[in-house]
Amino acid sequence: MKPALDVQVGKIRLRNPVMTASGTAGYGPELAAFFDLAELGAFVTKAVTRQPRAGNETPRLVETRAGLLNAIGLANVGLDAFLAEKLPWLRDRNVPVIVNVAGTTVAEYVEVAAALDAAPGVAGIELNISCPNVKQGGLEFGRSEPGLREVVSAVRAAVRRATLIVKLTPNVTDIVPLARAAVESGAEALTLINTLSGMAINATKRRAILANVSGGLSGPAIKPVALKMVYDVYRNVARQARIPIIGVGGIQYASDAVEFLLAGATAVQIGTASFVDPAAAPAVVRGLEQYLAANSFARAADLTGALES
Amino acid sequence: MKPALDVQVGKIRLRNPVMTASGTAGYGPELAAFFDLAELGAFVTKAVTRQPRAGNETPRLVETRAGLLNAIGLANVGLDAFLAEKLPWLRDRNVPVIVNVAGTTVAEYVEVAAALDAAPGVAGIELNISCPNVKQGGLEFGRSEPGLREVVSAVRAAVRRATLIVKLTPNVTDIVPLARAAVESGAEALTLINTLSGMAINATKRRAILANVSGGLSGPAIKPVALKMVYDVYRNVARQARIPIIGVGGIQYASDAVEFLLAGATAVQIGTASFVDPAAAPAVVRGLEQYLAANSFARAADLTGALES
Amino acid sequence: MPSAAKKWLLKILSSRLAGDDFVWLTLDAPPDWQSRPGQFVNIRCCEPCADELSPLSLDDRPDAPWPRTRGLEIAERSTLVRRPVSICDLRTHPDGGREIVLLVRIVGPGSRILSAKRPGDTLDCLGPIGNAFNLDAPGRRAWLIGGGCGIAPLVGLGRALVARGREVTLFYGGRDSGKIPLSLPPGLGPTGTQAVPVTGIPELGGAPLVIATEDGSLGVKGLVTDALQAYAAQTGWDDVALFGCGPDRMMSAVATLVALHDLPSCQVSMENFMGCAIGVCLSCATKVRADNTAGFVTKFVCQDGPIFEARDVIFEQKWEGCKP
Amino acid sequence: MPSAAKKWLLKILSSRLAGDDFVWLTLDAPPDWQSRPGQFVNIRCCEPCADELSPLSLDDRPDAPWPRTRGLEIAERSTLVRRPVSICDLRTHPDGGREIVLLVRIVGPGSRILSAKRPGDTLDCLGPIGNAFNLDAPGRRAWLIGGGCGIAPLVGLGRALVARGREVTLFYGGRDSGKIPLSLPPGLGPTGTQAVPVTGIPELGGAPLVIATEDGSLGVKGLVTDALQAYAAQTGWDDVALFGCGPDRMMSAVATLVALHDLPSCQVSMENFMGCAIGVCLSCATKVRADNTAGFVTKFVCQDGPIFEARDVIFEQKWEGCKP
Ligand SMILES: Cc1cc2nc3c(=O)[nH]c(=O)nc-3n(C[C@H](O)[C@H](O)[C@H](O)COP(=O)(O)OP(=O)(O)OC[C@H]3O[C@@H](n4cnc5c(N)ncnc54)[C@H](O)[C@@H]3O)c2cc1C
Ligand SMILES: Cc1cc2nc3c(=O)[nH]c(=O)nc-3n(C[C@H](O)[C@H](O)[C@H](O)COP(=O)(O)OP(=O)(O)OC[C@H]3O[C@@H](n4cnc5c(N)ncnc54)[C@H](O)[C@@H]3O)c2cc1C
Ligand SMILES: Cc1cc2nc3c(=O)[nH]c(=O)nc-3n(C[C@H](O)[C@H](O)[C@H](O)COP(=O)(O)O)c2cc1C
Ligand SMILES: Cc1cc2nc3c(=O)[nH]c(=O)nc-3n(C[C@H](O)[C@H](O)[C@H](O)COP(=O)(O)O)c2cc1C
Ligand code: FES
Ligand code: FES
Repeated sequence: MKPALDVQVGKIRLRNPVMTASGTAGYGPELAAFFDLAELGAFVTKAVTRQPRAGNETPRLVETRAGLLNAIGLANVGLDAFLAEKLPWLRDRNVPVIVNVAGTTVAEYVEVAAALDAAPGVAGIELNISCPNVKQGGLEFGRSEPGLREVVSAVRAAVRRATLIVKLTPNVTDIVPLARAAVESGAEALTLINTLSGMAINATKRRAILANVSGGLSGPAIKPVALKMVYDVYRNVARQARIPIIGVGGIQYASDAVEFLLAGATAVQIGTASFVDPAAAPAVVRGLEQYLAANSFARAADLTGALES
Repeated sequence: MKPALDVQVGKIRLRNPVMTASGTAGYGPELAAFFDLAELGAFVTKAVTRQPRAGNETPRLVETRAGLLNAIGLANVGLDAFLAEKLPWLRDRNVPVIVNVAGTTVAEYVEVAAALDAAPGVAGIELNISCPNVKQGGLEFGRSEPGLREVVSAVRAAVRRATLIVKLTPNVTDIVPLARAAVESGAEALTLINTLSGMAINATKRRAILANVSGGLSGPAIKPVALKMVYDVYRNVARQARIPIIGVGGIQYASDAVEFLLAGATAVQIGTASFVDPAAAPAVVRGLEQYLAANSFARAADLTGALES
Repeated sequence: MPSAAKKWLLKILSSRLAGDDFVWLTLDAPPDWQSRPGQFVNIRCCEPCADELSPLSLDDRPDAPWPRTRGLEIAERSTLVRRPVSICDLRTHPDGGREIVLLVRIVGPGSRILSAKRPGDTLDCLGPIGNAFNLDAPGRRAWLIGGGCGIAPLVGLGRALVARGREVTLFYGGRDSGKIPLSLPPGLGPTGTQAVPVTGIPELGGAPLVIATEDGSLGVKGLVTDALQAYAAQTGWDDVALFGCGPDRMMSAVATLVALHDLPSCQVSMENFMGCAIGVCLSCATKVRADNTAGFVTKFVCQDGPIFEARDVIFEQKWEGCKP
Repeated sequence: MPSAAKKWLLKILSSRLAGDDFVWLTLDAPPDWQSRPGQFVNIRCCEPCADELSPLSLDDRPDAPWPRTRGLEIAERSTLVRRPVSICDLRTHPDGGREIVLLVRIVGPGSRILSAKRPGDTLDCLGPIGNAFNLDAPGRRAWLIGGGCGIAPLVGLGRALVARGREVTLFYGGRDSGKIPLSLPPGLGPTGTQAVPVTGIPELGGAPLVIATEDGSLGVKGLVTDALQAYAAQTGWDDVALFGCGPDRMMSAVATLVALHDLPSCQVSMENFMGCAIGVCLSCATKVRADNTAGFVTKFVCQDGPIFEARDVIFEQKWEGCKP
């Protein structure tokens, strides 16, 4: 018997547990040249902000050992262009669309989220709270509990239809209380993790390689860190609260995805790996199906948290 | 002209900026089979605790992409055996000896540090505060400012002769205030970073690979994270306070060491790389000397913080 | 604009080291392969490539059957992201087949892996990527300017322009004579301030080449722009279209000459760090002049380029990364 | 106890694939090389090894001259830590030189890299590491028990014991016949519950081998301990010394037989994840029975082992990592 791959994330039924990760899959057409987006569990867009953003100066990206360091700077077309030019194409692709939302004030988050919630074809809103909170002196919303509660509750009040997902940053002393705060403030699912803060230097030129000096580390290098956070949040928050976790960080092959599910994730996202192979996500779907069959699991959902101890 | 490699860390004059990292070089004899320890700037021992510790169950170590995840569990011979059996050999090696100290209560830190301070041949004490604070419910000393201040001040009062170094954990929301707290509490130098919290899973066996489930990530994978923290602490604390930083995390080649010096470190430690090549540290010393000569630097110390912007 | 690129496993037909640190590779072009001068491929540099795994090896392809892990993660022997390489030429064999020619400068792990590939190995390539040189740019004479591995896209471009009846001259700038990956006729030497076109270079299909070396060991002593000016001093700047590929510094110097002599067209191949080359990572941003308040709009080298009109580009010279 | 190991760059003399997934490697032993049966080397698995870099390649040796980075970090094609491999044998050629024999099972990236090495390549090895089998253990008869690549150290051990006049028998357990890396005489088949020693296997220098396969396709059907018991049923347990190398599970089963038949000595080669193999990382902890309150002391496989008396070891069977 073919294993059942579908899983539930908030109000969204996913065909399978594999999504793209925000910022690594554009708005859809780019990857659609390589596979049918309907093969995905969900498609997650690049962050959308109120106004279009040009992003940081280049260099914006550099390779490190088994990782990538990026400081793209939330370059995006802005809310209006997203709704007018990007969403219509995406919503016809027969795949749940999750829009990643960023901002620097609570009002901006709320405005963007509300507009997306009202737009047909947006199944989920993923709050990227790893953005500097300009009102609180630049510390990211996601790195302080009050900041997180404020932004999530405010967005919660504005979002009626779409599933509200909160994406957590790993750059914190303890991710558990922040995950709990997100859930208490109304998150229907948690995505973890965003990138780790990092830096690269060119010894010969004696300069930081990124124009922005520092950036976010992604890719296989960070997988152990992401796995641990998924595991901790699952055991301490998500399992009891029955809130699904979307695991992300260094997933390249189906085995990586299985590891995240075992640690407690209900779904996974493929980020940097899509740069290596634009069709990495559907390959993970196929590998996952093989794994389930080979190990006699009837449903992908049965893997969630199924780590033996 | 040959560049001058020597640097100053607290009261210790180092022949060159390259040390071993705690826990990756044993107590000395093991590496001495591969090179003369006097080629090092300093030798840093495995953590010493009051009582001998057997450490965690095995598996204690696993390789990840460009990294190692360890949960050795502070296995060590204990203070008495260190003083009686290990130190006498080390102190005759013509290299400054820095002893890494760990504990689970303030009293244990103080007792061990005081005994080491009184022992001839101990040039420095490096406080490993990434240990669970049993009195404060297991949160590591190094992850809360009060915990850090308490242990560092208490040890400060007990250490008269040796240079007091505090080694910070990267698993915090913002390392800068913790670095500042360490300096304000009397640290004469800061080592950063210790390992990142992480986990590895065997998908086939559906088990955590480490017996301890989670462990600390080291090696090239974490280098960008370590560089960023050195940079931040240098710019925000160490430069003004004139407190040297000892950079550690993923250094394998001389180029890596140069990058840490440019980011703001005065010296560096070689950890995981010694597993790959037991003579990695002296090779870094030679490469550093070549770099200085090729780039017309008269002194290694001139590299500290010399990043162009 | 979605990429028209596909993923191909291309078989290597030949590999030849050249100059101090270059390798020429030819790949078997599939029947439906279509590419134009200026486009590039993005190559996964791993050893061995997934598809070359012998039956003995552990199968770590993403879709390999289970179980395939053994306790440790599979540490792949590869660079993480792909490496962009220009399509140097697309040639037809005498036997009717076609081959894609690449010219790679060995500068780091990815290019080193490529240089170790042997005939019969396959390369995992995304391509063809990007726009292409406009072959109909005005000008009877076409001057092609390259530095280092920037010569790569100019080879096929030169052939295509010759086929269209243009009078093609190539200009190549390098540090010293050892850096030139072409089969030069014997007996060449310094020419000081004189631009002396060299003919009969097989790789260039007959187009003459003017060489500049920084140390003066071969051709004009100086930069490629010095060679260009010396040549123009002999032939004038009339009816010339420029095409260039090289580091920002070089392209920006060329752009200055273009402005000075008011040339109608100068197409340059730009570069930047490519995270994906399919338009999703937004790494390869380049500023193109525009009539808005910022004075520019952001274009992406991998999708909107790599070819731009020099006069449109704001050369920031911040990233001199990939063509050292 | 500090390691007597040194770092060597050993030249590969030959490489030969065997069984489904093994490779035999022979390395040129330097004149001052000394090793004893049971010791191992710790091999840096990288491609190409630092010392093999062609002059074309970027030099990323730790002590390479400056400058050598080019903006990106050098992503090495290697596993991170070294891989431990037993010294299978140390043989003298007819021409007087000596060669180190390794037998490697291809299970992951490191061993795959080793299997791709060619004669003339060099291997960066630390060694010889660890204690060694005690060749003077009491017992006229020596039974050597191995599973999978656990046969490796037994080859040289067998030769050494034969040279000391012992009557040596090897026992090999594997999943199926395809897993056996030895040149077996043709025509062998299942022997059911009968232990039938096979002679004339060149790799073993004449010592007879009793085979067990789990699927019964060759020799005794069952585990190596079944073969052992079948053989003992024919010859008795008298005057026997055991020597073993294999997964914890197998060694622990052997230890049970040892206790049951009260054998004076059974030396087993233990394993665990080796971060360093020089005694500094403390990964390879093994519990050895002791008369203290805990009931054990911690020993380290890389320095105190890998050879232990089976009766001393607390087999935890937690790490069945490296010999799948
Ligand atoms: C559109 C385009 C076409 C190119 N065509 C050619 C060509 O025909 N022949 C040729 O030899 N080289 C070409 N390059 C340059 C080539 O991509 C780099 O030399 C190569 O990526 C180096 O990789 P490495 O691993 O060998 O070295 P590394 O040590 O990894 O890098 C060396 C330099 O190459 C740059 N680089 C590395 N990865 C990338 C990447 N993904 N994208 C952009 N730059 C990168 C680095 O920033 C660094 O400055 C081209 C680059 C671009 C952008
Ligand atoms: C003392 C000792 C002697 C050995 N002798 C031999 C031998 O003669 N022939 C042989 O084929 N194998 C031998 N092994 C096992 C061999 O070390 C592993 O098969 C090899 O490390 C696998 O590496 P890999 O990269 O190919 O596979 P991976 O996929 O990296 O690992 C496969 C398995 O090997 C284990 N392994 C990986 N790295 C290490 C390490 N550094 N230390 C210990 N285990 C590791 C992993 O835990 C995993 O279970 C020996 C192991 C030990 C401890
Ligand atoms: C180039 C790049 C751009 C990214 N942009 C975003 C973004 O806009 N919003 C967001 O929430 N995460 C963003 N991320 C983070 C990823 O979604 C993901 O959380 C992270 O890369 C870890 O996953 P990976 O290791 O699979 O890449 C970005 C990552 C990369 C590499
Ligand atoms: C096996 C192992 C044991 C370690 N033990 C200690 C320790 O006892 N005390 C300590 O402060 N740090 C310890 N560390 C951390 C290292 O000193 C160092 O901070 C970390 O590994 C990062 O450096 P690296 O990437 O060069 O290894 C240990 C690291 C490893 C890998
Ligand atoms: S390289 Fe990723 S958008 Fe151009
Ligand atoms: S392997 Fe490191 S102590 Fe034994």
